[in-house]
Amino acid sequence: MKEWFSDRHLVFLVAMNVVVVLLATAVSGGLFIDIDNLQSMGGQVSELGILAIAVMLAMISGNGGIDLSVVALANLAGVVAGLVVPHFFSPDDAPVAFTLGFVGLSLLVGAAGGLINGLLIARGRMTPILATLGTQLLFTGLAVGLTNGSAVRIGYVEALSAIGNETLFNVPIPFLIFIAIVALVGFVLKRSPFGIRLFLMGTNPKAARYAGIPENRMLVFTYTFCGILAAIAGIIIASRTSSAKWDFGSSYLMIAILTVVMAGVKPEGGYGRALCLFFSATTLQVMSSAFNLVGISSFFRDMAWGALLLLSLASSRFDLRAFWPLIRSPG
Amino acid sequence: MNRKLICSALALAFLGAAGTLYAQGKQQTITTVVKITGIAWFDRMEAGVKEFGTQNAGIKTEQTGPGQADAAQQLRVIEDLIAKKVDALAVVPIDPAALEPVFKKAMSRGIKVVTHEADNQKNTMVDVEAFENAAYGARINDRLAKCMGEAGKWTSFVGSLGMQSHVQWAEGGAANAAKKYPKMQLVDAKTESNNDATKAYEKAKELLRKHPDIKGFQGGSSVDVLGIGRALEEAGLQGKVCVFGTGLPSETAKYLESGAINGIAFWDPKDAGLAMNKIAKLLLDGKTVTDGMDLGIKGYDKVKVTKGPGGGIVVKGQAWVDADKSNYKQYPF
Amino acid sequence: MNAVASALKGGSHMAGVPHRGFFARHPESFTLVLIVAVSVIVGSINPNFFELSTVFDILRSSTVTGLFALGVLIVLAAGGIDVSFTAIAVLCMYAITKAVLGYWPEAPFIVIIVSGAIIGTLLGACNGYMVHRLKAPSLIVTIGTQYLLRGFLLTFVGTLFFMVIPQSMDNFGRIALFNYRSATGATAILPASVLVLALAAAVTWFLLNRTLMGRAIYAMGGSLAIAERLGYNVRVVHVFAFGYVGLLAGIGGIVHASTIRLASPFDLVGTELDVIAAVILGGARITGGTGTVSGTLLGVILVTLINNVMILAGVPSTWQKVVIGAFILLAGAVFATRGKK
Amino acid sequence: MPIDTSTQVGNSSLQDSGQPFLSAVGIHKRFGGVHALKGVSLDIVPGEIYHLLGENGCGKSTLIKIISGAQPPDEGHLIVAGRTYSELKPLDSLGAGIETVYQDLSLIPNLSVAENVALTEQLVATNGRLLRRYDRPTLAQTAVHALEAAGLPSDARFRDTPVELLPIATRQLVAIARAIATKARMVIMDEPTTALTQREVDNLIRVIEGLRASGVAVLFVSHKLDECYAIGGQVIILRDGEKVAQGPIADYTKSQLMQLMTGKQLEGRRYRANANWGEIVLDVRNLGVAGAFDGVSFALRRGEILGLTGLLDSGRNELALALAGVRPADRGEIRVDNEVQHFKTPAEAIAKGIGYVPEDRLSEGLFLDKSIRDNVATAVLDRLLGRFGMLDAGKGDDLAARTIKDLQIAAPNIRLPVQSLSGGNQQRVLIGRWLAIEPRVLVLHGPTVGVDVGSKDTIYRIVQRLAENGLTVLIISDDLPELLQNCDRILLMRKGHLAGEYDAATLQEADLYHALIGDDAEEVRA
Repeated sequence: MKEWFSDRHLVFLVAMNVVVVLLATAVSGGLFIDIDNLQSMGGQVSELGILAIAVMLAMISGNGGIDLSVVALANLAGVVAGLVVPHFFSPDDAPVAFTLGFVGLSLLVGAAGGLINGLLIARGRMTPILATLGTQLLFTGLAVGLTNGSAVRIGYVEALSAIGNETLFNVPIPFLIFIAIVALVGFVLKRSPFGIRLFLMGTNPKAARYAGIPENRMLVFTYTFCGILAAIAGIIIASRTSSAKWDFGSSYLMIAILTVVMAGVKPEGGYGRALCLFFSATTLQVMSSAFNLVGISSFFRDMAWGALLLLSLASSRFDLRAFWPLIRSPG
Repeated sequence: MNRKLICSALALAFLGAAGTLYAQGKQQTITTVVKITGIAWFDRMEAGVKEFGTQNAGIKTEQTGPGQADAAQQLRVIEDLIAKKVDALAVVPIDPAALEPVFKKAMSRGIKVVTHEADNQKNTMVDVEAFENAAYGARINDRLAKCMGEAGKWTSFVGSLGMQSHVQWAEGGAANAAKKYPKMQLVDAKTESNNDATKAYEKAKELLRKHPDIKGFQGGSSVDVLGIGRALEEAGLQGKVCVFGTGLPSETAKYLESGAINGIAFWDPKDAGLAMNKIAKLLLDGKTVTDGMDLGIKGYDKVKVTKGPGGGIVVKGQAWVDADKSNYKQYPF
Repeated sequence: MNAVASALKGGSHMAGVPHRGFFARHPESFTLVLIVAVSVIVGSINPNFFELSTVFDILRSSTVTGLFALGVLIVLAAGGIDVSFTAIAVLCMYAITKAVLGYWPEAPFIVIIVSGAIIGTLLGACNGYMVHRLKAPSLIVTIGTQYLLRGFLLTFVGTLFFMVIPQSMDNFGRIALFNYRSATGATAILPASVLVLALAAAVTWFLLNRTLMGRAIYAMGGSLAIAERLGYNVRVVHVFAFGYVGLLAGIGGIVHASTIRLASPFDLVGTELDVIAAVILGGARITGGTGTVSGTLLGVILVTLINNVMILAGVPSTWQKVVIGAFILLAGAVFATRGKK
Repeated sequence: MPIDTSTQVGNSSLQDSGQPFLSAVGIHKRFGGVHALKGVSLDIVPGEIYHLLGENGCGKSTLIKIISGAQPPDEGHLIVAGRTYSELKPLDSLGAGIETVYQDLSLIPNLSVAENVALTEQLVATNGRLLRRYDRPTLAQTAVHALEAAGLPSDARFRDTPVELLPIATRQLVAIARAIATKARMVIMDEPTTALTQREVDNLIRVIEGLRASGVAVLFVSHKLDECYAIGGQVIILRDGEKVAQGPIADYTKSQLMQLMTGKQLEGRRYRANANWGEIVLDVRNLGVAGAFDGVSFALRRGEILGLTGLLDSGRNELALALAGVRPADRGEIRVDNEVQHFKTPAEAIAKGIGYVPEDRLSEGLFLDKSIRDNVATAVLDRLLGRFGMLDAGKGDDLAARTIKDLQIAAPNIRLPVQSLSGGNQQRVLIGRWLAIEPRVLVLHGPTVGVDVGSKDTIYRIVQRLAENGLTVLIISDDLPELLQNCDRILLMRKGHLAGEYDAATLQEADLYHALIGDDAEEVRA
């Protein structure tokens, strides 16, 4: 039943991708599937997609799990690394060392921030929504305080810049990172003891405890992992913008949550698929880029996103196959 | 169902092949990207953008921007435009630093880049400034000082600590007061209003409680003066406390009338839009802007050209406008 | 059955029932303690805090948040969550302001606020119907409607500020319930709009505690399946609970525009999580079935207070977010450990 | 208007006429391809007690749901108090005076006792219109009467306590109080005694007898045949969706009933063959948990099956939780294989080979919408690894397949969610989870709660086989025949202390029962 449902949801998401791409290609006269546009979309979808994966993991862990601090933490990681690393490695003389230092420190900050979330939720028994709202303010506030609110300019560092802007076999590196993370998370969720335990814990925390699943350790680990994912998004952002700033991506949080719920993740925990999340993220991205290309306002984009989400709900409730002939022949 | 998916994929590939054969028109496109679409300020700018388009055959002008004032959303819009292969971009960056790589990419693909309100932007060909930010802040501060009798407590607001121009105005004002008016005392500087009139109102109330003897407010974001003005009006302090800051005549009208706001300053976004597009056209034609040049736009009739922080130049006009109760009606926006 | 036997059995029936302390039975009293603590600390840093105008300002700032929070309380108590109420509020506020200015500028305030209430209720009821009909988690449905409604507003209704709002709204925003002139000559006003909050709080309290609907809401929040089995019409309860959020959101939107005397379509959306946090800090559980009106009001006041004393307490603007975040974590953590027996 | 509910309950003219209060006529119900009810007809007469018996999956719960209005029948109709319905809605059913107490008791956990007892009456009175003011004084009054009639305290403190804080036995009585408050004319109880101790069952039976005497029809669903005999009345037996027998229970012997239910020959026998015990595996010394029990010492040998029973406040539950590491002991020590252990989490207890099958299978044991395989493998995921530290799907499948075979679990596919199984099979999945850890000691807490007769038999045989193979088993149960049938020794706890140790082979049920009730019984009877 569940497998069937999720498959149907996956089919819906893939179908939406195809429909939007076909429509946009037709309307734009092929410009939409031009390599430049595909690369541009691939680069854009990654940071949001990675943030959404973090939110998804928190949601799977159950008990009202959610991570509202991911965007703040991504920015904080970039800000801290951008402020500290230049004191140790010169971006001009040792670009590779600088980049490694930047990546390392960002991940460290992300892990530390995630650890704080995990401890507050596991040890402090705080409601995740409240705990991560508090840390969201805390992380943002730290980033503001450390920089007086202005952007930290990192400048052009070849190796670091490559992470966000270069391509490998014509595929943007951020997109490769995103795919790698989707694959990794999908594999871990499905095949690792950790993943199985996370799903079980999200389904029934009490039974999980009786079954010897270490609830606290699982929560701390999960939120720490969320923090690390946030930091990876932060690195990509820093690389794509050559800078770090506390208010970058202020609209990302809601979009990340939208991506997650559109992927069919249950807010009450215990269910979520990385592959669905991937297609959910690409659907939103493809719609967004298509509207930009055709010159439709981004307000309309928001409206279309909302409508699509409600449609996806309806699709899992009602059989939309009756509409297949309509969807299949656009334009 | 799988077969249907495969069919769809094939159809997609076919359409793609057809699409690449489709040639673009020869008209050159200048796209203006603003901080956020829909608000009065940038609607006024759009008037300038459209005007330029109608004046210049062979140039297609359009304006777009994100729905939220988020640097990330603006970055995405610009990336999509680069993929769309526009000929020139005229951008009002939310966060200049965040756009450096994308502008670099745009220029490397032969797209002309003009910016506005971003005098620290490295990767731009021309940055157009209506004026010098610090000087603008100092000028507002001078008017405030005169109103306050050059003595007493005053404070400054910014829309957000992340908005560099707002911070420059506040700091320009502070430096000016420190230099010229020793009896003026700056308290709790750079209060954030989050670009929200309600928040500005609440913060102003709190400041009034903390400093009952405060004499002046310098607003940053264009909505700051609205919130401050309302707070003063309610406290019955209009006329007793001075309020100056950036603001739009249409939005501040009723407070200017009531005296809760003493004066506003601004530059005409329509002219800024015209100037950006004009310069973009020059760049497309292979020309550039020189010191003292007349762009044929009010306030930009004798521009000052300096070298920018990167490879490009900074073009500064004298396009600021001071307005108060007596003359705000001359500006229909 | 004699008295001895029933007394004996009474003992065994209550055996194992943990003795619940005062704070456990009244979580909202803990919020009150926090409010007092913050007041004392800020007051000792800056005596200017202890002024009547502080109370007025906090009440005024709490009005619209409070209206939203009462709605959120109902939905949380019913076992759901709503993040679309800000979008409903801003849509009602802006669309009605625009319509009134365009077609009937002298419309009386009562007409304006009633139409806000009606539109809000209808939009909220749609949420409730979808939650029920699609058997979907309310978080998902309301994220969808938030995007849908705000997108609709900005695409089709308009994007420009109205600096001049209808006269009757403006007048309503200026009605003073209480005037007070401080020693420094500044006037502090308690606006009549707080009466709307007081009225809404009273109605919500009555609804929750004196009607079958209130019991049905808590019952559904406790267990939807059992409530349905016991004969509660959960479709009606869903539609009612979300419709009530919409009602309060619609009224809140109109009151918001009236008090700030401008209508901006970009307003309000983005504050929904803060409102939910305030309700949780007022003792309601995110898992549903609990929450009181008094706790919710105290939670709103606590959050408003902490946001409005940063300057008074002398926190520089660069560090204010850190302090507020740390405070929420502290309050939340103490709240959570208090919940443990 | 004050009503003395205790006397007016079920007062109806129908009682005297001998007319049925409810008739079900030719009820059919299908779920997909499963024909759950195949034309069941029955009559319920006021003032009579019925026992609806049958194995899990025989259609009992479907029938109850149709009578209570939770599901519509596909064919057939119901006649309630003279009115014919092709389908009942929950509110119709309640309004007609049918009160259904499901296994979860249908109590709203966060509402107070008074509200749970008396709200339904007001809901019925307003015909489900929710925007009515609810009458708090009447609510309190109704609640007081009903609580007193059910033998519960009726003071304000008790009335205002949220139901979720009450012990399960009290909740059961609260549910009955609700039936009294709604002036029910028919009460359906789905396995009402599963979570109750013996004394609480006695109390419940007394209350039900009171209901019956005042003309209420009572329909029981139960797996405990001994209790059915104790209560008396009619039996209705369902098998595979058909009614196979109905008549006074006294006309049937226990083995006849079992044969009718299962279609095969079963007998209530002692399963335990004297086995050879080995060395001491579990040694508990002076164990104590503050406020629950203290000074508990006993030792368990390899291959031994020990029973433990006691009233709800005896501390037996807490002792089980302490052994499982769920609620750490405050005093004393637990030795496993002569090593002192201080379990602070279930994981530590599991690491030392203690498996704990909790009492509440649904909320504490199973992950209902996860697969059988995941449920079985939960505690041993680390042993199923293949390359890169990832799970080897084959190993997991093998484990699940082995468990299904060993424990005779009726499941077509190991990937099916556990909730698709019957209670007995679910319980075996749970036992399988703990067998997978190759435990030294298996603690079974209420191993056959809600399990039908056939499955019970299977589970007992499995437990015996495990013990013969050297597993040490501790069974904590209220089901005295179960303990007598399965254990070597039986420990009795009372008020937080060990109060007796008995040899199961020579012990009579009546003696154990008397020891369990102890002095309290005398006091209550006085």
